[in-house]
Amino acid sequence: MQTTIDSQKKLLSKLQPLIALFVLCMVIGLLSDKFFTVSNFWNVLRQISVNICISTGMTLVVLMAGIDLSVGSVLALSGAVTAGLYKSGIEFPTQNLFVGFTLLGGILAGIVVGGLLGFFNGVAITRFKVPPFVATLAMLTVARGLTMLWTQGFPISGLGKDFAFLGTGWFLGVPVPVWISALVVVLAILLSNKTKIGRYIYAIGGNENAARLSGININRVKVIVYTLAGVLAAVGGLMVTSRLDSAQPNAGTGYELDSIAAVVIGGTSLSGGKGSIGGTVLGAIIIGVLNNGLVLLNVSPFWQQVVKGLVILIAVVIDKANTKNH
Amino acid sequence: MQTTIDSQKKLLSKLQPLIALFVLCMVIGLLSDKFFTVSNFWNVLRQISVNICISTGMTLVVLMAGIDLSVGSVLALSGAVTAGLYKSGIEFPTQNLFVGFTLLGGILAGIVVGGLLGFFNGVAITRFKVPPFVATLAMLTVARGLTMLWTQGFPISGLGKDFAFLGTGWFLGVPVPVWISALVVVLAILLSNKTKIGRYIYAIGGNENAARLSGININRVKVIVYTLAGVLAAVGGLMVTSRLDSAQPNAGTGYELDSIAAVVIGGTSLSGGKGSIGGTVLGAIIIGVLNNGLVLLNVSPFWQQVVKGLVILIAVVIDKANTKNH
Amino acid sequence: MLVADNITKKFSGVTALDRVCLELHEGKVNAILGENGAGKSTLMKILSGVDNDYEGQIVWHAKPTRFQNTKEAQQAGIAIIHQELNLIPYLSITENIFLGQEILTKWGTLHKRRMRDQATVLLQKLRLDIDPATPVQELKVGQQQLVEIAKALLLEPKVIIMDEPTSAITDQEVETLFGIIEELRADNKTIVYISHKLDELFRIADRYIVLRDGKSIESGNIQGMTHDQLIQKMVGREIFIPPPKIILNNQENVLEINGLSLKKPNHKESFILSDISFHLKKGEVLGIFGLMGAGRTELLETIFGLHPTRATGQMYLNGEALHLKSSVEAVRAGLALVPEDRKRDGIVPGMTVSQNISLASLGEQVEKNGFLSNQAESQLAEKYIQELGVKTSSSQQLIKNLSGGNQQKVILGKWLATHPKVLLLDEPTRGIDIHAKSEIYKLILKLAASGLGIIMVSSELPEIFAVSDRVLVLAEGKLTLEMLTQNATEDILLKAAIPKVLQN
Amino acid sequence: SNKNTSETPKKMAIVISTLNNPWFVFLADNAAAKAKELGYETKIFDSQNNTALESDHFENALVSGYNAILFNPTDAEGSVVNVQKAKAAGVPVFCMDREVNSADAATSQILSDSYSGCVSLAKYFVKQMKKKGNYVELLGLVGDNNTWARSQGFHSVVDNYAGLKMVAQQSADFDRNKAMDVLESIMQAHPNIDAVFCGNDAMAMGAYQALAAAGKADKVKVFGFDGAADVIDAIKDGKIAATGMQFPKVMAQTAAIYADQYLKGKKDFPQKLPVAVELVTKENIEDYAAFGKKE
Ligand SMILES: Nc1ncnc2c1ncn2[C@@H]1O[C@H](COP(=O)(O)OP(=O)(O)OP(=O)(O)O)[C@@H](O)[C@H]1O
Ligand SMILES: Nc1ncnc2c1ncn2[C@@H]1O[C@H](COP(=O)(O)OP(=O)(O)OP(=O)(O)O)[C@@H](O)[C@H]1O
Ligand SMILES: [Mg+2]
Ligand SMILES: [Mg+2]
Repeated sequence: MQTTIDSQKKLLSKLQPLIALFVLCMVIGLLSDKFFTVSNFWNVLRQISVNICISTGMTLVVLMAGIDLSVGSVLALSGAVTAGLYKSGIEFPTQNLFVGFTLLGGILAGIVVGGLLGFFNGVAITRFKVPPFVATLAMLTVARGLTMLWTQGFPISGLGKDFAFLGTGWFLGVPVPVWISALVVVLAILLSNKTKIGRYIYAIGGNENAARLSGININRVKVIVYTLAGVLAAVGGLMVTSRLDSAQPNAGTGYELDSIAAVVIGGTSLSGGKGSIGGTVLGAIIIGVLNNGLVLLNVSPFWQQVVKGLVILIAVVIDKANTKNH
Repeated sequence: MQTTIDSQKKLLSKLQPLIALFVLCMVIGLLSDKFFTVSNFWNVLRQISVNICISTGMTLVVLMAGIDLSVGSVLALSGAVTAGLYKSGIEFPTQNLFVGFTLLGGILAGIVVGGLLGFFNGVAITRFKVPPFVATLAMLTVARGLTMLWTQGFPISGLGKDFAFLGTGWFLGVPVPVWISALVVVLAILLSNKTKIGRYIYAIGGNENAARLSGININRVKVIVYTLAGVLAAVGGLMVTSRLDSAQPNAGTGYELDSIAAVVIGGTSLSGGKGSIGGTVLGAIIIGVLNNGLVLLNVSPFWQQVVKGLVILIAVVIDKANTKNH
Repeated sequence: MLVADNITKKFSGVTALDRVCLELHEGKVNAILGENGAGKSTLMKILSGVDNDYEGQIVWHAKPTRFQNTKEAQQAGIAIIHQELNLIPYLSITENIFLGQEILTKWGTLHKRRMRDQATVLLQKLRLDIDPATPVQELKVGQQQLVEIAKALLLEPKVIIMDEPTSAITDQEVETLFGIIEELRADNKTIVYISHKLDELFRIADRYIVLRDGKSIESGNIQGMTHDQLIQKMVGREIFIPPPKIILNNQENVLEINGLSLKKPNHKESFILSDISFHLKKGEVLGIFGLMGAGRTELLETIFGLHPTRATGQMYLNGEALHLKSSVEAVRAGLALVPEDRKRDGIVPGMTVSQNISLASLGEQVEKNGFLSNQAESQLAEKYIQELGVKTSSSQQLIKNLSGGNQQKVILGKWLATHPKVLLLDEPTRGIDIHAKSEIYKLILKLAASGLGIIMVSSELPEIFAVSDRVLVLAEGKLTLEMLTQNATEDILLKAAIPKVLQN
Repeated sequence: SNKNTSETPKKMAIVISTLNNPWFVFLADNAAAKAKELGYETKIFDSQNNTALESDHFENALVSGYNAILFNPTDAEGSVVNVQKAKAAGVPVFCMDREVNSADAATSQILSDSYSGCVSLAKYFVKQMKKKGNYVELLGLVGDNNTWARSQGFHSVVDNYAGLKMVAQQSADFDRNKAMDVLESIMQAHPNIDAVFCGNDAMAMGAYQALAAAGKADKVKVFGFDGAADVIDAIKDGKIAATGMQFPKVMAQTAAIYADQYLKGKKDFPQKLPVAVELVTKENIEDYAAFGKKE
């Protein structure tokens, strides 16, 4: 009987963010009749798909007790690289060479760039022992600078219908970005729960020293995870670029905070080892619903910031209050 | 003899950021003959005084293994409150009451606002157990929203000569902001090295459990330190406002990252317990010199970010490489 | 089979191992003895590939070898159970056992069912009757220790190194462990066994190897050795064994506890401690004995004001009622607690010895006109370093560089500086060598003689007999016995400590 | 909702690139005020200079049934899809101040011509400088296309004069404080500058502040762009040489009136209605107030 109560409690504490979300939806739904509509449903999901993508990578990083501040800039650079290469290829004047890119080629190039930047983060953190906060802060600046250099400060626009499909198309009645982020989430859940590397991520976050002594190659896992975070930021970049039909040099500014907020509201501990992708998805949905609701309810933009900050605080306080005894 | 080597090593590792600074200065000095001039010396010091002020508070927070992301918004709100009250007082239409403020009154009000916001951070962290990252992230949003509400989005300008003295005046051949930040630094060094609370800050960062069991009132110390960080952000806000003769609603955006960078480059560990105010001052100087140098050398704005990110990275790598055996 | 050949290891100036040579005998239990800081753990870390930065060489089956990491050592067949627990708190028992050794399905995913089944078998072997899906953080220290052992056994190693495996487990669990060690020996496995408990060595070990100050001193068969001879070799000098206690005459009560109960955090109706009443006299050492999980730590913590919301009952200090709401108030009232887990709750590792000593009494002893006085602080530190005989190069040494016994003395010093009325000691000699132990006993007796009231929790009966005047026994959160130590025997205490369910 | 009227009041959304800058706050406030005056419910959306967020705002606005959108785009290219989406949903969009690069997506675009504005500003600059001297350019955010429209308009004139030498070109992110810092440092390297051209008025004030602190305010001419309150006062006092006056109020009100007319049945609007940027100097300052002509 003891155990039944225990496991009921545990279940309840897992449902916590779900309840918060439910309450939030009910409140907004009561105040606005536009909230519970099919079109608004897809609308909210489509809007959060970029954040979900980035936050999935961020969750893996945070589970390892790391942090990645560079996601926004990486998103911008990858999007710009894809857009630039797809639109105008690349020229090597000295070799008198011109290389054109297909859509797929451009997308791959963008993802490779995202992965590379993530890889550099990982190397700085593992080989050069730079704290993750600093390494990715430096990358935030560097990648933004590289984006400016690559675009010369101008957006790259007019990418065409094919490319726009990624961000604006529908497939089987569901928006394509929702498909993409759902796929990312499913893969990440598989990775974190069903594979060795997922297990190692939790182990490193739980007790890095113990993980090392168990013969886990900590550095390899870290580099892989930061690379993955870079790749997922790049996927987010693709979606943003495609949706706007334009790669903006200042895209993604401030995304790191949104995504860390999703991770934390979703119950993943910033000190690592505890949390889940599923929680983060809930966190991202809470933030998305909040943004959507504040608009539907016609809250003035200045008040929105105040309300948003307070709701995030309250969400975390409630979560703490209900789990502190575990 | 053993100990001599040891203490020499320790000294060397303390000098590390100093050496990095020296090299940086030499490189810039070689490339630009304007760098080593008296006027540029005061120029750099004056420009970093705001960051030094904020980073001093941030150092105390980080020494306790905390973090304060709200400094930039707190700076903006306090600056706006001072400017608004000093310029036009406050009206309570319902009571048919108008309260005017003297310069000193306005300044005090701004500092009180900063302290209050910091106090709320501390309370959220200690009483409601919200992780510092989240609590101060929420405050970052809330305080910015409040600033917008207070200013209605418009700068408050034309504050007059008296007020301008704080940011632009000279006293005994030294710019007033340099005096202010120097005073802040001296007081903070005293606090951290020579008082009980300073010792408690290090103890909490070093081992919070042990500190609690030793009878230290952890929550009180934390609330005091976050309040102090708010006060110092407000002092920074005064200097910025006075210097520009205007309180800008978007002042201080992104300052949290600059100030954490100064703290980390100065050798304070983000996991708490290790570091010093002196180190942070060096870190802030390194960043200031770098910003100054990039402009003196007229590096293109596109490249500046790349260079800045890389130099921060390198500074930390060098620091790590030389202290890893300690 | 495994030979250490002239191994030297330095830590930024400190020589931890100095040309150490030793040979492990196959199929034998090789005991390694030495005081705290003798270099036992350091040597084991080198043998098991944790540390690959050393001089000299390892010879493994007649081949010079240098393990680059733990994986290589594991593959060669060497497993280690570390002195410090190395488990991932949030992962389950199964997940911890298989960490780094996961079984995969043909799809490359984790084969959770097979791992669970194997873990169940291992747990049965260790007589640990717990669901293997339980997160490790919910286990008691002793149970965690057994999980560590299961983890090592999984590797089916040829050599198993056990670095103080019994420092935190109950006597029953020790018996289980010894059973397993005997099975392993019968299997021709080589065991390396490190412990400060000499009695255990005489029971289980075949050979002994003594390290002293980072040098290998001697090795041989344990048969024919006596207690005193071993101690002599370890310490290189005679050891003080505390004399029997003199009974104190009726002194006044310094502390009185009345009907103290403590609820479990989540279950409003069940109790960790129920209805405990006792008193402590001035100058008395009150021993509290019990098995692991009996609630002794919780009792000290409750007295120290750490569980104000869950505790009920009255407490009087020198006749005055106390309602402590936090450790802050407890310290102010004159209580002092030396915690069980030194590393987690005791020391501030990055601070110096002197700063650790002054930490609890800055306001009273060190602060002058609102500022800390360096002079007052170092005087205070020197005083207690001398008084307690702390072995440290200086008061400015970082405490993390001290051996466990000396760290413990520093913590004692920290509390003595507050001039407490009651001293609460939770397992004050856990993981401390026999020499340091005897010094701490001397200290406890001296402090009691000076009028301090002392409560000492211990799992070691000899310790209870050595220093306490009176003894309380706790079983499952209830007080089951109170008597003068001079009237007690091991049998009586043990019987009182074993929970009723087990007795029937 | 009001039960007495048969129709629920119509709603206009005002989507603004950023409220982090008083100029845009002014634009938004005026659009909202006019729309309210015409009997509409309004709501202001802050895109925070983020085209993706702007896209979210459009979707939310369409979902919540706004009848028209008064729009200040974040980016000429990146905002096109949003306008097209609204058009597809049958919601008219009226661009204010900044354009989107599409001939037919928006119902009408009421535009401030930054480029031409900077051309006339540059001509005045050349005249004031007597075709020679050293100047500094402070750019806005490097990733913002207004930054470049202004810079290019300026250089299209000034670069034709060999005597005018740009000794430094740095970004100050449209920010008053950064402009002050950057100019202070530039003056260390180039103590003898004659003019500073700034991409907006906040930077112009920051630049003036730096010059004043260095005691060079009367030797160096500062040029801004926008027509902000501070700068209008500063031109009166002779602290700043000139600015390009934009007319946010005119643009905002026109957009609201057009939208009202559209919803009442009028369908033909000029595709583009340029609102000229006027050069404001000491000579004509008396005709102007903050963000527009004197009323
Ligand atoms: N990481 C380290 N840095 C510096 N010194 C160290 C380090 N690890 C161990 N030492 C020092 O090396 C010496 C040997 O330590 P070791 O842990 O091997 O002793 P031990 O024999 O295992 O002691 P115990 O019985 O307390 O476990 C000690 O003086 C210790 O202080
Ligand atoms: N946080 C907790 N939540 C639930 N039960 C707990 C908690 N802490 C301790 N317990 C339980 O309370 C009982 C007493 O634990 P306690 O640590 O006080 O025992 P102990 O006698 O000091 O043993 P040890 O020698 O292991 O310290 C045990 O059954 C333990 O499992
Ligand atoms: Mg050891
Ligand atoms: Mg205990």
